[in-house]
Amino acid sequence: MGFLGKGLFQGMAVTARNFVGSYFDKERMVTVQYPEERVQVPENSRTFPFLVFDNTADHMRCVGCKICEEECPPQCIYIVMDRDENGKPLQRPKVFDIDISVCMQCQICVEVCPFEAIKMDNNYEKSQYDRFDDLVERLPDLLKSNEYYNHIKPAEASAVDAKLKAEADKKAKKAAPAKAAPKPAAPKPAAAPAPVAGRLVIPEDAPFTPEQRAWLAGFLSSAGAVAGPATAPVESAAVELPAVEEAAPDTEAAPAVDTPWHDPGLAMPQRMDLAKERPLADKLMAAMAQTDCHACGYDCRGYADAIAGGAESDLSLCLPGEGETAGMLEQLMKEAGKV
Amino acid sequence: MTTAFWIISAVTLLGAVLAVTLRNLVHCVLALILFFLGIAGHYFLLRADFLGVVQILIYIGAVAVLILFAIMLTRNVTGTEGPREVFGLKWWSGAATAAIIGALVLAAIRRDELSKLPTSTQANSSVLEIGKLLVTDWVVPFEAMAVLLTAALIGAVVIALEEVLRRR
Amino acid sequence: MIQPVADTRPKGLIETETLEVSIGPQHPSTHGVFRMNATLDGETVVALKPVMGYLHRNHEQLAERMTWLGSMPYTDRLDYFNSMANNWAYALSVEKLAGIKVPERAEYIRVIMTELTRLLNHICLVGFLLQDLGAWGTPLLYAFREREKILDLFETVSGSRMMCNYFRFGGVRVDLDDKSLALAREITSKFPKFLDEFEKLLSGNEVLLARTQRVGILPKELAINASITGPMARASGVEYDIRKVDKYGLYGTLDFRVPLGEVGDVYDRYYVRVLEMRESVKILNQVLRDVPAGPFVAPEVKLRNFKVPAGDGYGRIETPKGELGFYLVSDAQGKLPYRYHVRPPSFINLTILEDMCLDHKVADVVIILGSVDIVLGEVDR
Amino acid sequence: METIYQLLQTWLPNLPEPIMRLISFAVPILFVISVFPGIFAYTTLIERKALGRIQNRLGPNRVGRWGLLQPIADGMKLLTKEDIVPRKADKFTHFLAPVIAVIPSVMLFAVLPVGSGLIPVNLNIGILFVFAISTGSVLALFMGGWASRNKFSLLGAMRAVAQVVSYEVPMVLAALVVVMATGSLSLLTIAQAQSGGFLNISNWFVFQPWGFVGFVLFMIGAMAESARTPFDIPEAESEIIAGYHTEYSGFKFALFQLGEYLASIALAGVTVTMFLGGYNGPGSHLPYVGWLISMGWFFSKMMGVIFIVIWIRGTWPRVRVDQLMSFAWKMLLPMSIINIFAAALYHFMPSKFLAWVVTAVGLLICWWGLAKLNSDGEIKKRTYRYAN
Repeated sequence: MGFLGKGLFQGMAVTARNFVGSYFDKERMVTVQYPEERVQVPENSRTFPFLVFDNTADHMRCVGCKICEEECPPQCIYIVMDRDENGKPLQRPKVFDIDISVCMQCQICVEVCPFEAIKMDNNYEKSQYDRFDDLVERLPDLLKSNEYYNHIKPAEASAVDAKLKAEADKKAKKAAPAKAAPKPAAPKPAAAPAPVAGRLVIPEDAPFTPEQRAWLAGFLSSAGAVAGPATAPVESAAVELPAVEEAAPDTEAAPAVDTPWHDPGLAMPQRMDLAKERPLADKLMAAMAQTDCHACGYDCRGYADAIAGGAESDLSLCLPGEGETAGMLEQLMKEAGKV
Repeated sequence: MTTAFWIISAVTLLGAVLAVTLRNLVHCVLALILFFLGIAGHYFLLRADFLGVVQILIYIGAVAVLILFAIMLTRNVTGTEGPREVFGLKWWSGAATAAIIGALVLAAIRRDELSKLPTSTQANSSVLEIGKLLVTDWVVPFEAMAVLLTAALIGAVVIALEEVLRRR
Repeated sequence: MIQPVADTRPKGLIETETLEVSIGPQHPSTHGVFRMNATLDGETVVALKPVMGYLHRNHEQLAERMTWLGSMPYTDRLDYFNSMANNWAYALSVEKLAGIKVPERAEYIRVIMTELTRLLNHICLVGFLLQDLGAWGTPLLYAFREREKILDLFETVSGSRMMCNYFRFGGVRVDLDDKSLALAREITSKFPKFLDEFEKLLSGNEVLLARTQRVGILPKELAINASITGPMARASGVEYDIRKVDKYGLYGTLDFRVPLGEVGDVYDRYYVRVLEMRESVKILNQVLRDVPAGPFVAPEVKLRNFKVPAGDGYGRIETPKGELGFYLVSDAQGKLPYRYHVRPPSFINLTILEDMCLDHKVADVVIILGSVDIVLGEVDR
Repeated sequence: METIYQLLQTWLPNLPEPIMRLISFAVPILFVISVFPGIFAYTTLIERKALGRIQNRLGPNRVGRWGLLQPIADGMKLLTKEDIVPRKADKFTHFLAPVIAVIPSVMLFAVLPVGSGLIPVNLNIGILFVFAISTGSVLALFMGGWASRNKFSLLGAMRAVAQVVSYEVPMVLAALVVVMATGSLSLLTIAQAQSGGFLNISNWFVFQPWGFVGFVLFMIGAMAESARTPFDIPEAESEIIAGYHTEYSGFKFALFQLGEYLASIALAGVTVTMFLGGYNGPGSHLPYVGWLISMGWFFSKMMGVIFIVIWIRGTWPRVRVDQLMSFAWKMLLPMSIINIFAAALYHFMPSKFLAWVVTAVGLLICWWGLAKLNSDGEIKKRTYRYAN
């Protein structure tokens, strides 16, 4: 073995080099003095989810479709859809809780969200004094602005913004020809009392044509940017506006004129009423929650067609529609004699 | 000096008494160590520094520690099992032995030869003198002791070796 | 309840009593909540029973209540040092079952990530082993310093340092951009230098040699019979590396060797891992040289409502700890796994702990356990 | 002590005799109990800082500038912690053990010559005193381990006793060469014997072959005696948690640490005195300022030895208990006996240069031979084969 102790002294030489090196070599001395200095976290870094809103907290992107609740592996998300006093869904969550003591930061909720509404934060300082309540993040804690999102994850957020803008432009293009067709139920779109409804954030002096203005109002409302105290009369007034109907996202499959019920703002009886004389697939579609959230794996049209065509036998897939939709679907299928 | 003598004597006696009366074996050994310390103190008082230090080194550092080591590995250290009476037959036989030895020592002291020995007031010379005596006048007993201890060492190795071989 | 083991050995001149010591579940070197009920004769171990299950989290049953994708982040938490490798094993099993073809770029990214994982696992294992040997954390902290660089890369790419959740069926979740590729190249090029220094600190150290050689020998036959896999089996001389056997992913086309030990003691297990790191660097150099462009995930795979045709399948890969396999059964519904079973290398490698520990000292038990390389998340699941 | 007494007699002859005695007792005692615990406190800081730097960390740096107040914070923390005594423990012994751990360690400093002519008590059997007292610490380890009624503590105590008793032997034999060379057991005489020569350096015993071997053996013995890595098996945390002080908390734990550190500081001081020239160094013989310079030399050498011990702690793994024993009995003991013969040979050879060369070569051959004898041929670096 050679000289006894050679390896020991070699080791001591290594530690001596590290001892001296720790004073001069940045590679060796990697300590960061935490509260004073902080490491710049990478953009991809993720901790806990938050909900994105545009402009003001009223305009959250989340529509309360419950996909994330369903997909969350540790089941740490709890959502209750907001409804007005008539039981009509308002396309936004009333309760959105994330128990961050259960959340395992897996990012699956972000991946499955079709509305780019939930994103991962990178704030890692979440220490609390209470083990229970303080570790449950409620809706107001979760809501963060798009600016914040852009700030923490510039590249990712700008890609998302671009994507949303492209979608919006596509909508606008589609909406424009629809607008051109004379609509009896649209006497004066620009004069629609949108600001009264508290949904519009488009300033009066913004350079929009009346058509664009109307479309934007509709888009914002249907994309979940619904204000708090929207009253029933205003809602029903808005129903009269075809602009709103056309503005629902992802309606390539079915032109707006064919599916007047395709408005998540409508209550179930109204929707069923609109689809009364239609074939089964349309009736089934009217029973859906009309969010096109893809929770079932299809959009609303697709799911209805699949059920009607027999490709899909599970009637409980519509998450935003909750029991109401499932019950109605079952009833319709029974009526059609297909169950 | 006499005050120191009385204090040290008291401590020594206390250690001795405790060593035979306590129930817990480990406490007994600790009391024994106190006794050894007292003896060492007496040596220091008599200006026999070397003997005092050797008393600590050998008796406390080695003997007492070995006793402790042996006791630690036995059962019933706390003395809660077994006969409880202190003044039993064993005690009396022990007391008789102690009395005989004590009488012998007393007789030796009474023969009055110890007081005739020259008293050393020079502490610094004790090591040198002891060393010289050990390799001149007392060389035969010294070597005999060495042989005895070596034999004991070899015996211990043999016993331990048997254990090692058995394990293989 | 663990029953005390009767001492049946022949009595010698010195009769000794045995001492039962429960090493763990709270103990500095049980690598988590693991317990060993050891019967000691002096310092020598005469019987030892591993007790596990303190970290049982019902992983398999949970997975059977969850979508196929939902289990992916849970596999991160099996062996929390190698989330990338666990991801791959699970993704591979599902891909096998669903017949998904993985794009070439994704295969490259997978190899890069898994070999980096192997580096960080082995380097930490050596660090922990030395910690168990009592080296006061110095090698461990050097190891952690290097591991940090790899973890930083993982965070840049996947968003998380340890719970990567990076693989998807048919590819990976996000692409590896050029910056990250450059970082990976830098790590790979600097690693051998660090390894040399590390070896200089350790491999010649007489104390380490004396402590680890001829300690905890696992004979080749026993290793095969107990279905030991990974570096542990290879340290005992078993030629078994799934990268060579199955040639999954790109491994059929890559040039690398599999180091084999002769004795099967702790030192061999240590050194085989060091050599494996060098081979991993070799693999990384080849892979990083020619990463092709292309899609990083198979486009036909849906994220939601992913369905797997009925049937069963077993996918396995060579994780740093050994063969990690997932046995999956899909029923007609296809939405959830009907049966989900993990073959965890740590657990199976741990089964022969007693055979290796008998007649060794307590101090050896600790390093033998350290050389098995267990992660309790994977043992208990 | 005597020096101060004489100084008082010359400077303040009017002082009453008892007061003079009292002062001459009190000054060294105060010196020992104030300076060395301070050194202990800052040794812990230096150790943590140095280990940190060896491991590429910063070490404590939060309490005060460069963490200078860290020892005080540590002490306060330990003082305010709950004192836990296991229910089944032997309460009295459990309480006594940490106290006994400190006393011998403090007593060791009584015979250390910290400067030219500066020694608290010039005991003529200094070295023997050191060995006698340092065995006392093993009692504390034993009592602590046994009284805790914890199996890990008991294992730790067993290891501690076996280790300290074993390493005492080679350590004493290693110190014997110095005694042979100086003909005295007094540490002051030994230190004086190493003065003179080139810059007060060339006469240090460590520059003789036997002195160097003795130094190495004594260092190893001292490290084992004070349970420092790689011989820290009585408290090997990866094996038996914390050994004999597993069940100690709060200030009792601090006392154990204090005793252990003081012992290793004192043994470093003894090592310096015996082999590294003690307080001798350039300038230590100068009049008027010599005592100060010599004190500086002593303490800096002592800290140097302590630093080497820390450095070793940061580098080497721990040995196993049986290897520890066989190392003591099969390597150190024969080597120390051979070293005694080497020292005798050196003493009786006519030419000092020839003696130096002959003993150096002889000792090297013996070391190599012993290493060969003791290695069972199985421990070596290996070569590995690859499957394709």
